[in-house]
Parts: sequence; structure tokens; C-alpha cells
Amino acid sequence: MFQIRIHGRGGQGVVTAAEILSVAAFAEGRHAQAFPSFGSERTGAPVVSYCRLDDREIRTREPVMVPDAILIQDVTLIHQVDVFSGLSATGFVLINTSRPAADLGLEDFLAHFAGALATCPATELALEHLGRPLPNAALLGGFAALTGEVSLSAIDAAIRERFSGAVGEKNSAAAHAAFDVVRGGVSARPD
Amino acid sequence: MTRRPIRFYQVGSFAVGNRLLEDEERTVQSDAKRTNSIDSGHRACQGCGEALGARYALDAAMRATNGQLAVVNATGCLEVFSTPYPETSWRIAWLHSLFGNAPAVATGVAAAMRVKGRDVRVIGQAGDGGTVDIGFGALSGMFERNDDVLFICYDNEGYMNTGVQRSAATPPAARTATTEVVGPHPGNVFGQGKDLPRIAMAHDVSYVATATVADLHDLEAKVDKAMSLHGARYLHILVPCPLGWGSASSDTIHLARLAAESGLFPVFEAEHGVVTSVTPIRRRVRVEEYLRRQKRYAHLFATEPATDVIARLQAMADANVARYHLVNDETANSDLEA
Amino acid sequence: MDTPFAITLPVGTSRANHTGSWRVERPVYVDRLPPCNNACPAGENIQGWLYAAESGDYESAWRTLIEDNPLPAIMGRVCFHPCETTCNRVRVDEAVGINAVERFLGDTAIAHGWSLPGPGADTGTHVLVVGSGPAGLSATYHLRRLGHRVTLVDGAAQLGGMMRYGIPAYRLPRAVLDAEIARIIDLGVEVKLNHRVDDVEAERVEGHFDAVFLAVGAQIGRRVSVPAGDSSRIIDAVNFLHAVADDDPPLLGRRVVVYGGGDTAFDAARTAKRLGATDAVIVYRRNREKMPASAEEFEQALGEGVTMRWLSTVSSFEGDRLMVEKMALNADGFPEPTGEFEELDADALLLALGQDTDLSLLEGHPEVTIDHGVVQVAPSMMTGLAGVFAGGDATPADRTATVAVGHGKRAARGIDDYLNGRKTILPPKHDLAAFENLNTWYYADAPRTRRPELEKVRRQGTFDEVIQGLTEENALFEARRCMSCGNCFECDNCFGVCPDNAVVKLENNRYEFNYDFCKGCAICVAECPCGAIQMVPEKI
Amino acid sequence: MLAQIEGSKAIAEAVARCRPEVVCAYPISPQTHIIEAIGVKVKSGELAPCEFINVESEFAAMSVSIGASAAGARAYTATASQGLLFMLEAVYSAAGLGLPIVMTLANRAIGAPINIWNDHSDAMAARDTGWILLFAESNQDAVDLHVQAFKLAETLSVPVMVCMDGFILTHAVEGVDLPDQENVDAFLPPYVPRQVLDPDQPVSIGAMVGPEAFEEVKYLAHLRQLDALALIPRIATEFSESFNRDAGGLVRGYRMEDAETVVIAMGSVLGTLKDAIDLRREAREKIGALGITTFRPFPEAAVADALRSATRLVVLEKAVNPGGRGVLASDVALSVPRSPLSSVIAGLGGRPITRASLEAMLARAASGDLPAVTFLDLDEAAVAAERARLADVT
Repeated sequence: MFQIRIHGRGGQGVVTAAEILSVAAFAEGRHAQAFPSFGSERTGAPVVSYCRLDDREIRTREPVMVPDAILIQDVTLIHQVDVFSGLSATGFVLINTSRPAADLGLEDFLAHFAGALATCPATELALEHLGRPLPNAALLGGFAALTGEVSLSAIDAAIRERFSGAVGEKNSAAAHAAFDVVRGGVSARPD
Repeated sequence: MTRRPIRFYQVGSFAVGNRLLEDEERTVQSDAKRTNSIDSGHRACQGCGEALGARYALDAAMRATNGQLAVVNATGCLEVFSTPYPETSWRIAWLHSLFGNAPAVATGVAAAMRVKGRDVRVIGQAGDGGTVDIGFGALSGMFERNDDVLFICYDNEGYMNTGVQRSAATPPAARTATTEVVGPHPGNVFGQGKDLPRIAMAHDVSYVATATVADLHDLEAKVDKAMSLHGARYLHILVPCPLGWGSASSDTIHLARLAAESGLFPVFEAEHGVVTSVTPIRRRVRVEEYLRRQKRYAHLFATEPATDVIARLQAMADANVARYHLVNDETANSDLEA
Repeated sequence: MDTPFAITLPVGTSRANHTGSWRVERPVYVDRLPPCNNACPAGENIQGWLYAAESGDYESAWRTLIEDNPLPAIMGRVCFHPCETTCNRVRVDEAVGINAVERFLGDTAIAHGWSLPGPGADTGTHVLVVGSGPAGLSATYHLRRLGHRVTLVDGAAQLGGMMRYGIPAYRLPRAVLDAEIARIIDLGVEVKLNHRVDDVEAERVEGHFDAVFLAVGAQIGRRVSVPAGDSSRIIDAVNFLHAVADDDPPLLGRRVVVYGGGDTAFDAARTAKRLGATDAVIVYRRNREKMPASAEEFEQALGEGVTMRWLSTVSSFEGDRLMVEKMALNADGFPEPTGEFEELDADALLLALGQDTDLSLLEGHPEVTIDHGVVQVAPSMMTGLAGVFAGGDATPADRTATVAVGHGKRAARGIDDYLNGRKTILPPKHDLAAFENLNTWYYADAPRTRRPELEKVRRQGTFDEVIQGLTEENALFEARRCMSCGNCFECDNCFGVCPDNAVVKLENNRYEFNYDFCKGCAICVAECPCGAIQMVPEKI
Repeated sequence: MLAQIEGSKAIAEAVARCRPEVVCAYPISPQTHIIEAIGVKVKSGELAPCEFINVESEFAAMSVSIGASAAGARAYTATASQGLLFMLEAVYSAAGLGLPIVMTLANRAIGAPINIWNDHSDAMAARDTGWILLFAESNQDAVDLHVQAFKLAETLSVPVMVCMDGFILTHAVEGVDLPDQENVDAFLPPYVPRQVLDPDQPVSIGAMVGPEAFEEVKYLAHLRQLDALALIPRIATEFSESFNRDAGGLVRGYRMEDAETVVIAMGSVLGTLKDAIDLRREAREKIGALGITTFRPFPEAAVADALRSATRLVVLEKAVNPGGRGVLASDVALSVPRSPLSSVIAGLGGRPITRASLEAMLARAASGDLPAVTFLDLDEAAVAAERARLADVT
């Protein structure tokens, strides 16, 4: 089972990202489960969503406690919330930022982290392609590049399923761009 | 006014029927083949105004709809005395669920009929408690959505079913079991009351009317009018209660008449929030004439009459007269100067 | 339908629950005596014929009317209608114009030539009726309907009695009078005119009459002694009117004084005006309140220029100088002389001080009691002399045509009882329909229709009828003002207002109570407009 | 049709295929996505003829459903938590009138303190209403139970509530095999009411019933629930035959073959529980689970039969009878009176029930170390502090 936790702020499409990711995996014949952390938070507050991918039926309903991957849609959260909680030492981290990872003040975390960490200017890509600062679709492109758990084409299809017409088109373009960025610039990865 | 004027014939304008009137000039109640929506054998008190009001309104609605009518009844006297197992007095399609939900249940029935493609009209009905108090939220919702329901309130000004307690429709100074004749201000408080016809008008529904069991032609004309329209409609009928009012069983209609003729109960109709006609007072009386016949006001007429309270009640009547222009100079036969 | 136990019930099942057992009093339909019927001297079922007239069925109305009174066109003109005085509608707005509707029905009957119901099967008995005034004609009519043969005799040249010879034509056109009399005679009546009966017993024996009805009226003008000169013209008003009726009016001059305060005084004064008098002055010893003449006559007379001299008596009449003494009412309301005198110019003095009856035909029969100039009768109208009945002005009662008609009816029934060997028992009267029994809320507001009056100018010189009849529309309207006191008129109120549907509406538009369900609330009683329902205690 | 779809939307799809005629609801978390999705379908005309009515309260929502059902329409609504309590009077009325309304209950805690997260307290408030209460383990289960619910309700003239865990299921996106319209139509015939408000055949529905017949009415309702216990498995079988998958029924066992310890639970926690059991089985513990699908009427016989060879019972549930034990625990205890039973209260107000906690609890159970009543994952420090404060006061 591959478990993903997505951190962001209310209004950034955190829940939608988990859902699209699950749809993409589902399309590739896998079992997938996406669900939000249910809160009373409103726009702007830190929120979390989860996604599990597996080749067999997913029965558990507990929150993702030990994620294999973490997507951080809002970089400002990394010092406010324990975004890395339970992360597998060999897991994945994808952070939405235009800054290099080295500039993020994550020295303590990186000291114990043997997984792969990537940054991706998803908001900028979204602004570029979509015209709105909604980084979730773009980050999913980055996720595909970073983890290989789902294909970019499945992400692309799921995005288009979720957003019809031009909006789907533009989100898809952002995801493709992010995919390229991440594939070219994974900053740390074992082996 | 929707009421058809009847060329003078003895009692044609006021009585139930008359052998010489054309059928369309008679009330539904004069028809030997009327529905008798609520039939004999019900367990209402002698002289029950509510049983009468319900039959008046529903028989008229049955005629207006060619019998394609379904009625939803709130809990209350009317429901209890009409349907104690194993007998029902209703001759119409009738449904009772709860005290506070009749407007919503009626909405559901109307929706079902629409879905089923049936041209069945729906009436919700309740006493004043089920209308102005516990059913108020549901009623307001029904109004606001403009559901295709005529809601009828049979107002007897209190919770008579449970032993005469105060409702938001109980008039000031009236004695009830929860506004007893004790303390410095015996009887019910002087509040704003809950004037549901006006509240209904504020919902801008297509039709709002008041009526009493004392003026059958007027009442039936209003039911007819209501049934000629669609959307949410409201009819508020004053139905005196001999038990709760402490009045003679034979006085039921008379008291309803005095309530209107004193101005305490304005009889009018409104469309889309605007009063379109009033039934003018024919022979205006002072409120005392109405109050004195009811034991619930007996404390006002003790050895030391409560003239200040009576004056406040008269002021309420006067305010209604002014608000609704109830006194038409030509018809007024006022004894108020006396 | 498959319905769940107890929760869903088949309609109308509560009719198994007989709530009538709750009742301690039960409503019953009653017929109360309407005050108009009660007040009608002719015993007319006024409410009954108005009821028929309300539907526009004037023939039924007329037929109901003539059950009691065969002279509606006449009564519709000359009756002083005590019915209207007692009419309960007075307390709502104004009395129902009963008299006007009666006249309308009478006139309509004449116009349509409706005939009276045929005579009853011949009984083989024969009755002599003496006098063809309203009492005699009424008795004749009712006797014929009962199958008795009638011989009607009158001393005058024409039938009608005081209706012809006392009531001026402007109040009662002769065509109307003749039509209604003829209708009665058409029932098969032997008539003898100019036939004066001097001895009733002799007449009876001679004619083999089984019974006699005396309706001789009061035709003798009462005289007072007025000191008068030879040249002064003093005439009995009765004789004056009779002469006018015979188309032989005496010359009165231009200034006429009438002495008296009854209707005859006014008839005389108004007739004098019509004959050309410039002044017609009525001298009356008491005041307006005490005057017996009808208000209508009074108002009409004043309208025609008749003037009044109240609280005055005539003390002498010399030449054209008439001396009157002023009177004052004492504490008891009686006039007393004051000693003050006034002079009036007068060409003639008509005396209208009342009439007396000529009862000479009863002389020699001590068993007949005559008191105050009138013959005393039993409730059957029989005098002390077996088989001899009397009525009208000759008997103790108000001297009106309507009273006489009523006497005629009662006498006919009394005679019928007598001839059949029955004791006369007057039927019990129903309880009066008092105003308090009514719920007048229900009656529409409707003022009385005014009978149009001829322009005053036209009345001065002619004997054209003063009061015009109602149009049909007005008559119908007026009939429908009747509140039907004490008698169901099928308004459906009881049927409508019963909270327990315990009133059954029958095929004939009447109702009955279903005591299985009536709880005895009495709303039907309270809301019955006409007071035709009464609560009576249940037997416990 | 297999779809990766949010639970609420899956329910909306399933309900839509059941061709409801009147849908009425008042929004309350976490039920909102269900009615929003159905609302779109009705408003777009996809479900015509169908009325969607937005009302002013849950009380009205159930009342409208009552009216619609009584007038012969297939009626559906959904609610949660406080909403259920607010409509509870009408919930009883619907059952008493025998109206086959189907309602989704997106299970949520009951305040105070106000809490929007999942537990089963709300359903417990409806356990004696006369409704049939079915609990869904997954969104697939929830979808299938809704289809069965209409059939069950209309066959018996009894309303059915399908309970699914708020947020955990309603908001979870997962793969669901949505039933085809054709299959649903074949499985669920049009609604033919046993009693209907119809002017052409007027009856009085909702009479006042006094002491002379009330007990009989209630006894008949009791028998009707027993009928339901017989009918539910038959409908489940019929469903499997029509849709080629298992759903519904009274209870469902998991690895019960030789289980000495059995955990009885309802709803979505069964998924996590099964994972935990698999792990315990790997540790050679003879442990299984019994899922309660039909909570009302409570399938005493089926439960007793399933548990006949178990030696240790743990009832894991998201509701509590304060001062007593779990509500489900009481029902199970009545079914198998002689078996030792531990009541475990967990997941109240949305507290996550983790596999780790369950494993620890199961380990204690297997060693006979589990108290009669346990509140799982308590913050003992917070409790101790508050108890200390209370001790000072008292």
C-alpha cells in the first residue's frame, strides 16, 4: 500500500488533489482511497487530505499515520504544522515552492531523511497556465514524476475528468509542466 | 371582494341558503348533497366552532376541487375528536402525522400528487397552537417556498385540546389554565400577539384571508378564491370554543359574529401582501358586548369592573377598525355613541 | 385498499357513534304564531301568503289569503292593518307593507280573473244572511264553501254595505268592490236587495232558514243636540257619504266643518273637499294622540288641505256662524270645557260622532242580550237566540271592515257547527313568535317600499284612487321583507350551522333532526332567523 | 459500473437509480454532499418526475417525506446527528404510519459539546423508533444497502435508515460498483403503496388509537420487525443474484471459522478491524469479527448463532450508554447471555480508530486482560485532571 498525505490550506484544492490522485490510480486498475481530514476549518486554515493506493482492497479507515509521500501545497506550512509526521524515512516529499529546498530551513528534517524531496513552483505554474493560484493539479503532475506511483497520463485523464473543458485543459498543462520540472530536478533520492 | 353579491332576498346574503335562491347563490352548506367532510358522530363538544369551521371550509374546498382534495391535519382537538379508533368522522382523504408538521406534510403530499400527475389539491389545517406556535416554522417554510398548499388555521385562541392553555393566539386578558385569574394582572398578558394573517402577508403569498364561522358566504367565497389560486395560501378562521371561552354552546356563531362586529377580529383578504378587501362591520358593537358573554373574561366584569383593561381591549378593536377600514360609513350602524 | 390496523380507518365510520346520547335538551321544530297573523282581525295567515308571494307564485299566495278572507283587493285598501303595527320588522327597520302586498294580490286576482274555490258539497241547509257588508259577504263566502245554501238580503239597492256607502271611492274604487262581491255571488247565492228585515224570527220561519247571520252594521249616525238655526245645514256624515255613493251628493257650500275624530270624519272632510269645499275643518274634542282615526287617513287628509281644530266642541250653529268651545284634557285625559269660545264660518256641519245599529229586527226576543247598543254573542257568534248569529258592527268589537270579515268567517264556522250539532271549539293558538325568538342578524337590510301617492293636486277634485298599488317588482320585494316570524321559511340555517350534521334536509326543503347525533348545543335555535326551533328538555 | 467516486455521490447515484419521486432534505454535515448531488439530478430533470424540496429543518424534511410517502410517492431524505434528533418526532411518526421512507443517516456525534465528526450516537437515538436500521461498512456496502432498503421498506411498509459513517465514508473517494439502472429496475419494482391518501378512495390515515388497541398496534409493529429479520436475508440473496456481489443481510462474519475471540462491530471500523485481525491471525491468535449489518431489528438469533463457539466477545462501537456500556454491547449480551463480553467504546466524536490501537486492544482481549468497559485511546491525563477537579468540589 502506498499512502499519501497532502497538506495545504483551505481553498487550495487539497481534498480535490487527493480525489484526483485516487481517480488516476483507479484508472490504472489499482484500488485507491481518498478522504479529507474532516474539520471545521475555513478558507485559509491548514488542512490535510489523504490518499491510499494499493493493488488489493483497501479496508482501513484510519487517517494516514505513516505516509509514503507527502505533498505540501503551501510551503508556509512546513514550520507551522508537523507536516513530516510519521513519514517513512525512505518516503517522498514534494513541496510547492519556487525556492530551492536548501532555502527552506529543513536542515533538521533532512538530516534524518533518506527519501526523495522535490520542490516544484506549482503556484507559479498554475498562474501561468490557469491564471489562478491553484497548485493542486500541477503538484499531482509533480507527484507522478517524483513517485512513479501513477502515470502522468492517468493524472492527466483524472484532471480532465474532474475539470471539464478549458479548465481541465489548463490544469492538465500545469500538471505536465510540473511533471517536467520535478523529473528534471529531484533534489535528493536514494539510489 | 370575491363574494358574489346576492340580490336582496330576505336572508340571502347572510343565511346558509334559501329555498328561492339559485344554486350558485347558496352556500355549499345548504346543499343536501354537500360532502360533510367531517361527519356526524365526532366527539367534539356541544357547539364546537372548530368542527363547524372545518366542515364549512372543507366542504367548500371539496366543491371547488370537484372532490379532488387531500387534507393534512395537525394534532389538536380537531384531530382527536374526529379520529378516535375505530371511528373516523372524515369522509375525505385525510392524513394526520404530528402537531407541528402539518404544513410540511402537506407540502409532501402536494409534491407527491404533482409527481404522480394527479390534479389533487392539498389543504393543511391546524388549530391556532399548531399554526402560530409549534407549527409556525413549518408553516413559514411552506409559505416561503410557495408550496401549492392552502393552510387553514382554525383559531380558537388557545390549547383547548389539552385543557385550555395559552397559545400565542390567546388574546390579552383572557383567562386560560396557564394565565389564571390571579395576581395583579389576571388573565393573559398584553403582548403583541402573533398576528398570523399579517405574518403570512409578509411572506407575500398569493392569498391570505380571515373569516369566521358567523359569515358562511364570506368564508366559502374565500375558500373558493383560495382554491382558484396556486402556491401557498392562508386562511385564518375564527372558531369559538364553548369550553375554552366559557360560553354557551348555542353562542358559538353569535360570538364569532360579535368578534368581527366589535373589530377585535378583522375580516379581510389580501393578495400578495396587500389587503384587497375587508368585510365591513355591519352593526358595530363595543367589545364589552363580546367579552361579557365569555367566562374567560368574567374577571373584567367583577364587582369592580376592570375598565382600564376593557378600554385597552376596545383600543385594540379600534386599532383594527382603523387599520383595515372596517367601518364603512354607509353600513355602519354603530351604537358606540350610545 | 389494504389499510393497516387501527392507524388507518375507513371514512365516515363515526356514524356508529351516536352522540345524541350526550343531549339533555332537544331541539324541535315549531310553528309559532306570527304577530301579524295574531293581530289580523280577519284571521289571515299573513306569513303564509307572504311566503307564497315571496316566490312570485301570486296565485298560491292569493289562494292562501282567501282561505280566510275573500276580499283582499278591498282589504288591501281599507284595512287599517294592525298586522303592520305589530310586525316584528318594526324593530329592525320598518314594518313589512303587508297591506300593500295584499292589495297587489287582490288586484292581480281581479286582473287575472281568478275565481274563488267552488262551493262545498250541498249540505241541504239554508242560511239567511242579513246585510251585505264585509261581515255578511265573508259569512256568505265561508258558508258556501261549507256547502250551505245562502240567501243574502240587504236593505240597500246595491251590495257592499258600508264598504260602498261609507268608504269613499277614492279609497275604494267601485270596480274593485264590485269585482270582489261578484266573485262571491258567483258561488251561487240568492240575493235580495232593497229588502229590509224587520223581524228576524218571522223572516227565518217564512224562508225556512236553518240559521240566520245578522250583519246589519251600524248605519245610523249618532246625533248630538247642537243648538242650531233653521237655516243651518247639519248633516250626518254617514248619510252624506251614502248619498255621495248613490251619486246624489247634497250641496254643502264652500266652508264645511266636520265634527268628530274617527275615520268617517276624515272620509267626510276629504269627500267634501272633492265636492268643491274650499275649507274642510275637522273639529275634534281631544288631541292627536287620542284621536281614533288612522294615521294614514289623517296624513292624507292634511295633505289634501283638510285642517284640524283640536280640543274643541261644537256648541252652536247659527246661520253660517259655528261656535266652538275650547276644551282642555284633565288629569285622566278626558276633555273638559274651558268656557272659551271661538267662531267659525261654516256653510255646513257634518256630524261624524259615531254610528249606532238598528237592532229593531231582534225586538221581542228577551233571550237576545243587547248591551250598549250592540248584540252580545258567544264565541261562535251566536246570539242568545238559537240559530241566530250576529257579527260586524252590530256586535261588540272594533268597527272595521277587517273585523267584520273575521266575524263572517267565525260565524260561518259557528253556523256550521250549529247545523251539525257540534259545539264550537276555537282552535288553540300557537305561542306567539316574539321578537326575542328571532335572530334578525340574518335579515338583509331593506327599507319598506313606499306606495306611490297620487300627486296632491290630482286628488283635490276627483275621486280617483289616492293610493296606488305596488308594481310586481315592489310587491315581490316587499313580500321578501317578511321575516317569517315563527315559521320555517327554508333558509337552511339549521342545516348549515349544526356542528354535528344532525339536521337532515328533506326532499321538500324542510328539515328534521337526527336525534342519533344531535348533542343539543342549540346553535340551530340561536341561529334560526325566524324562531321556528325550540329546545325542550329530554325526559330523564 | 465501477467508479472512483465520493461516498456521498455514490449514494446519490444509487438513490437516483431507485427512482425516488420526492426528495427532501435540510443540510447538515456530513450529509450535505448526498443531497447536493441528488439536488442537481432532480433540478436537471434527470430524475423526472421527481420533486426536490429544500426545507427549513430536518423536522420538515421528514414531515415532507411523510406526506409524500403517504400520498404514494417513493420518498427519500438524508440527515445526520442533531438533524435526526430534531426530526425524531417525525421519525417515529413515519414508522407508526407504516410509511416506507428511506433515509440515509450520515452518522455523526450528538452534542453537547457540539461535534461534527463521526460516531454512532445519532443512530442509537433512533434505535427504538420502529425503523429498520442498516449499517454500511464501506461505500460499496452503503450503495447496495440503499437499493435493498427501498425494496425492504416497500415490501414491509416500514421505513429504513441506512447508516454510513459521516466523513469516513460519506467523504471518502473510493471505487464503487454502481448498480446499473436496468438491474435496479428489475430488482426494485415501482412503489405500490399499501395505503395511500387518495381522494378517489378516501381513508383517514393517522387515527388516534387509545388503550384498547395501541398495544396491538405496537405488537403488530413488533411482528413486522420479526418479519423483517426473515426478509432481509432473502432480499440480500436476491440482491446477490441480481448484482453478483454480496451485500446486506443481518450479520457478516470475518475469519470466524475457529475464532475464540470475536469482535462485534458496525460500520466502517470493520475495515480497519479486519486489517488488525489479519495481523493478529498472523500472530496465531484465533480471532474473528462479526459485522452487524442489521442493527434494528436486532438479529438476536443470527448473532447468537454466529457467536456460538466464541469464548471471548469484544463489542467495539462508537456509542455509549453513559454509566453502562456500549449500546450494541447490551444487545449482543442479551443475545449470548452466557459469554464473557467486553464493551469497547471507540471513535467517539471522530477520534480516529487506528489499527495500532485495535491491535493493542485485541492483544489485551486475547490475554483476557480487557475490562468490561473500555474507552479506547483515552487521554488519561486529561481525565485524571478533571476527575481531580471534581473530587475537590465534591
